[in-house]
Amino acid sequence: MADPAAHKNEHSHRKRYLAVWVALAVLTVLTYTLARIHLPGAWAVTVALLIAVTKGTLVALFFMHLWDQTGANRLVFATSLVFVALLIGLVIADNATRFPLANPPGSLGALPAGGADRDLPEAAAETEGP
Amino acid sequence: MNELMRRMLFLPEQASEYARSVDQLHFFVITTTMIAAAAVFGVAIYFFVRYRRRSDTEPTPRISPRPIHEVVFIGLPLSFFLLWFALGFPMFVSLQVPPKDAMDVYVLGKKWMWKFAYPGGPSSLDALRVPAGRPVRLLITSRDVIHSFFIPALRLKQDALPGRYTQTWFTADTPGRYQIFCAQYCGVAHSTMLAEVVVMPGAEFDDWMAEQRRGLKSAQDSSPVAIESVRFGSSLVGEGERVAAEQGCLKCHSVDGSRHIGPTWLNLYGRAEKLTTGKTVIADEAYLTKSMMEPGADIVAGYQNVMPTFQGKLSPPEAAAIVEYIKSLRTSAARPGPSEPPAYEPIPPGK
Amino acid sequence: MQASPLAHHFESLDKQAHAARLAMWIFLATEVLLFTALFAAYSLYRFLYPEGFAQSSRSIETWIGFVNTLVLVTSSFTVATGFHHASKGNGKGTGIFFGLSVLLALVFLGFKAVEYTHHFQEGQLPGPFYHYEGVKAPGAPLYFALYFLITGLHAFHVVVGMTVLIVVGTLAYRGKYTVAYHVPVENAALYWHLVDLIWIFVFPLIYLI
Amino acid sequence: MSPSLPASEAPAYAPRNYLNAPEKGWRSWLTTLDHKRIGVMFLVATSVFFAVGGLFAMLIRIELLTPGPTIMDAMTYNRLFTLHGVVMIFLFMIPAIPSGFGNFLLPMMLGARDVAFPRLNLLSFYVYLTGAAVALYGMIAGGADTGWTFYTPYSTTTTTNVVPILLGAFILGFSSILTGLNFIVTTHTLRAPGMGWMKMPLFVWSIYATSIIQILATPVLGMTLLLVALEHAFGWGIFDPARGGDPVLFQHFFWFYSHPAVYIMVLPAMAVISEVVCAFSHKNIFGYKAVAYSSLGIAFVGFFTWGHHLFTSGQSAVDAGIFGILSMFVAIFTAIKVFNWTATLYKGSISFKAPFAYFVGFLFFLVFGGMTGVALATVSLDVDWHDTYFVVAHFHFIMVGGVIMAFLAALHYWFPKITGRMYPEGWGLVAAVMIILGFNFTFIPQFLLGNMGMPRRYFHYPERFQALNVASTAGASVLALGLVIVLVYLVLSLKFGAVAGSNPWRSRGFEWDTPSPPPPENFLVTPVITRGPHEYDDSAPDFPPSTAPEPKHAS
Repeated sequence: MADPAAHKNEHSHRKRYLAVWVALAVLTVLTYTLARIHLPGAWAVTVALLIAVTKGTLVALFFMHLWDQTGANRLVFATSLVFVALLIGLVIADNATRFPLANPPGSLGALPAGGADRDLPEAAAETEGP
Repeated sequence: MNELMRRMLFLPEQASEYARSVDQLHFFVITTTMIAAAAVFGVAIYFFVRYRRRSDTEPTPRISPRPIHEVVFIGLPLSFFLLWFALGFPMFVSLQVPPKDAMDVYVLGKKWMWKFAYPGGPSSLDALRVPAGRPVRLLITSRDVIHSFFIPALRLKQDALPGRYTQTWFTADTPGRYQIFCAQYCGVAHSTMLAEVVVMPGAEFDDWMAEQRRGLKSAQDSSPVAIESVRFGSSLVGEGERVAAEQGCLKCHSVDGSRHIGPTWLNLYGRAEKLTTGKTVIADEAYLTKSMMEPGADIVAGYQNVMPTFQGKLSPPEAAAIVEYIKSLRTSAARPGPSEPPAYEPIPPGK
Repeated sequence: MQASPLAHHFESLDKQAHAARLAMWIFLATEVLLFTALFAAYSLYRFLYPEGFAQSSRSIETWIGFVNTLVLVTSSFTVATGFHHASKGNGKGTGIFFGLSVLLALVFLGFKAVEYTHHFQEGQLPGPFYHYEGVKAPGAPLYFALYFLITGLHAFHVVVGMTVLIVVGTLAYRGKYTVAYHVPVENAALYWHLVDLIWIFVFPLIYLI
Repeated sequence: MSPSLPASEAPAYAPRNYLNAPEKGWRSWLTTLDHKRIGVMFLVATSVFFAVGGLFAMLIRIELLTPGPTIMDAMTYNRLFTLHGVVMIFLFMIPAIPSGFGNFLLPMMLGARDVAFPRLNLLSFYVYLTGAAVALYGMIAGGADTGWTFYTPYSTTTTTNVVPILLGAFILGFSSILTGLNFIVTTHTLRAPGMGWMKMPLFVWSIYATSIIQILATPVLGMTLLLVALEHAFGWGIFDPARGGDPVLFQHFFWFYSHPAVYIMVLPAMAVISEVVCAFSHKNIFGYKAVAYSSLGIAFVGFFTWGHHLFTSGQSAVDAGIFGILSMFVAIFTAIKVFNWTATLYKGSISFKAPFAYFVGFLFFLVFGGMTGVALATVSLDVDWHDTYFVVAHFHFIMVGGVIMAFLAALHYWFPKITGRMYPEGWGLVAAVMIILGFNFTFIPQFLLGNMGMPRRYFHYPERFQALNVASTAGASVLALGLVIVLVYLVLSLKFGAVAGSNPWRSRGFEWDTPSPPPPENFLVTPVITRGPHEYDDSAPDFPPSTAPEPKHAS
């Protein structure tokens, strides 16, 4: 339980909150700036998401005290994240590896309009990647 | 053996090699299921009798499993299940990979009928004619909601998704007529969305196809199943399609996106076409109509000037119908212009 | 939950607090899963229409999202500080800091309202109502459908969170909680942090990439 | 746990019990916080909806007697099978065992006085009623014809009144979440002194696993149904193929909930069966840990298999492979349970009473239904069977054969505990035999229909399918008659049944250590758990002492 730990760390807690807040603000500014300078291709997404994950972890660990929670509470939260990843991952895996024409036309998963060829499945398997 | 099992399990006839191999797996799986169910149940019944309660205060021994018990409990079924998977999955994969030389047929589901079109050839309602012994790839789509194209005799099923294509293929080897169902619930007449696949000997099919291409036998095709009364006649798009088939447009223009003698009609409407002159035009109504009447005027880059003029062959309504048909040919409306309505025409339930 | 001390079926206050805290975490997990459906839809369509999503994302006011992120992060900090006061038995401090957070939340909603008005004027609306001229790439209507679903659902959570903060903050200000038992303050804070946490992911997804 | 009660004396009807204390009268029931009363109210409400759903089922079966229209038109038929599915799944099977029996029994099995949050518990009941009312309104105001699966784009374009039914299911989800949350917290925090995790009854383990699925899967369904409702009402959709949406995404979302939802229904059934098999073979469970952990295993792996509903929907072969192989693993946990239950009978002392008869039925249906389920997950076979009557028969084997068998077993097993009276054993066995045989006659023909290729949700069908359809309808009538008999004798037993006494089955379950019907506070003295929940091996005749010198707090 959090209480004994909280008593011990009373003073450090306030400082901790402050530090986390500053870190969050700095990361927000950072991600905003990086977005403005338009990193090439996949980097923009990767960096933005990495920063978001970092910020989220800070909030969860320190503001939400997962750092000093009991096992059950951590487990609950971790489990929910597993299922988030599961749903997103397998859904995208499906569309990324489908018979291309079964994806919405005009989308990356489907070929550009006007090219439904016999060799589609193989050609698509080579060009597609998540 | 095969025949006995097939009859015991009430399975329909097997019209392809694939159906026979699926049935082999079916027999294996059902047999193991039966044996397992019978074994568990038999053991349980033996226990019921052998260990029935004899007095009200009878104590029972505590029996705890040794690890080996649980290992057997897990390992035995799991190895069977994985074996099933190992046998079944390759068959599924083979369904996803049509052979290169397969003949294409376009299958369109709409409330509540199946329509089949042969590239550059005829189209028909509710009867899919295929040659025996030759691979046929089906490119399946839907005009409205999800349907599912199901041929029990071929053990084949594939959903038809609106606005996009799914594929499956088969090589039917036994000439005959087999039922096609719609297996995905699609509304009030779902259960009458039937059709037939007619497997013909190869030579016969070639003759039929040749005759179809001459436009002679188009009337014969829509007889077999219940809903022949539903025709495209009323819709402009259907009319355009009929005219296009009659006039032979589809001999040179594909409707599926493949490159042929002329540019494909799929997604043609609204497309920016680069011309031999280097200019670019948007394929709108005016351009399409002009191309029918003066085909040599604007040739799309990469194609020859081989198209005859249809001036005088097409009446203005017919030309308009063909334009409508071309407009309807798109993989969806996700082209530029986001709120563009879909390509399908919804039919209000209840006909 | 029970603001009154021990309920009859718990053996100790400690255990009751543990139960309430666990329940809150489970509830937060369901909230995460509730948003998951939207995030999954977003991810899929972003994967399918990278161009449409990128253009749409560029067509909206990034700086509002940026400022709102700072606002929410700060409110999360004030809530955490408020909870810190509660754990020391300073109910008044809790009330004040929670009040501050509610003000920040109002600022957040204010910006959101400005943004929504803007979208209405531009026609950046979901599905059939979409008539924005700026982005023609496929996927744009989907982007705005998801934009409104995600930010709308999040705004709804902000409103709920504000209500919770007001109620709990008032009770705390009146000295309802003690050092030994202040789990409602903790749960209210947890809820607000989750609202913040979700926004931290919404911000890059909607505005930046 | 009730040392004051003399063992093996003439059975007594506890004069002060939760039915009449602390207050009497319907008003006290509607505002009660007592988990037992809430459980009973859930049982009554779900049973009513079971009857409604059963009525729909009979109408469907009668309609299918002939290939064409028999007693209704296609539109009515489509509405009926939709409502049958919605009522049976959302209003009966998902809440029946967890919210009904779970509510009544879980705190007692843990030795607790109540669930952790009694107010939430009552709220859950009223949320259930609200959801049911909204859904019922939708059914009366036109009904929906989408099937309970609500596949887009059909569900978003249908002209029927699908929105209230979607919203009803959405609201019912909250009831489910609240109950699940309550049970998890209760299990974590309110175990009696001495009850470690490995001393929890298997019923609790299964309900606990169910609750995990409920809280993690239900929100996704809620969101999905809301999206469909939005798309239907305002065209504000993200599944609309005309705007580049992917209708298969809906199927992903839907089955992400609805496949685990199968385990929301089946796990509580397994919970009941684990108790019944021990109580009626008077024997310690064979492999406690295996059975307990397999519940968690089902809950976890059950989330990884949803794509096996999408093999023919245009899903990629890669996903089909992943889901296909993962589906093989989830069946293993069920197999573990089945084997352990069977092994429990070995050297037991089996009294063949009605609950045990339902266990026998359950065992058969679960093995056959479960293995046909694995067969369906065998990818290429699914291509043939998908959306045919084979699937219908398979899931009815699991749902009806599994869940309803367990529901009836529970109803008979705990009837004396809940009401303090016995049901007539002879009639119980007669009805059980009728139900089990009727059930087989109903659904085995449907397996064969599926093999013949009859798709589901068919109003018209080719004549060659008629014989088996008639057989199925005949079986359904026997099944229905059996269920009516159960209803009649159970209602009569409420008044005329013999007084049961605290433990008529000589069961070792903790819930039997208190008078029947139990007092409002469950146990007269706070129980201290000293033995496992299913121990029948000691020589003590009935009630082993259950006090320990040093109460140890479970955390």
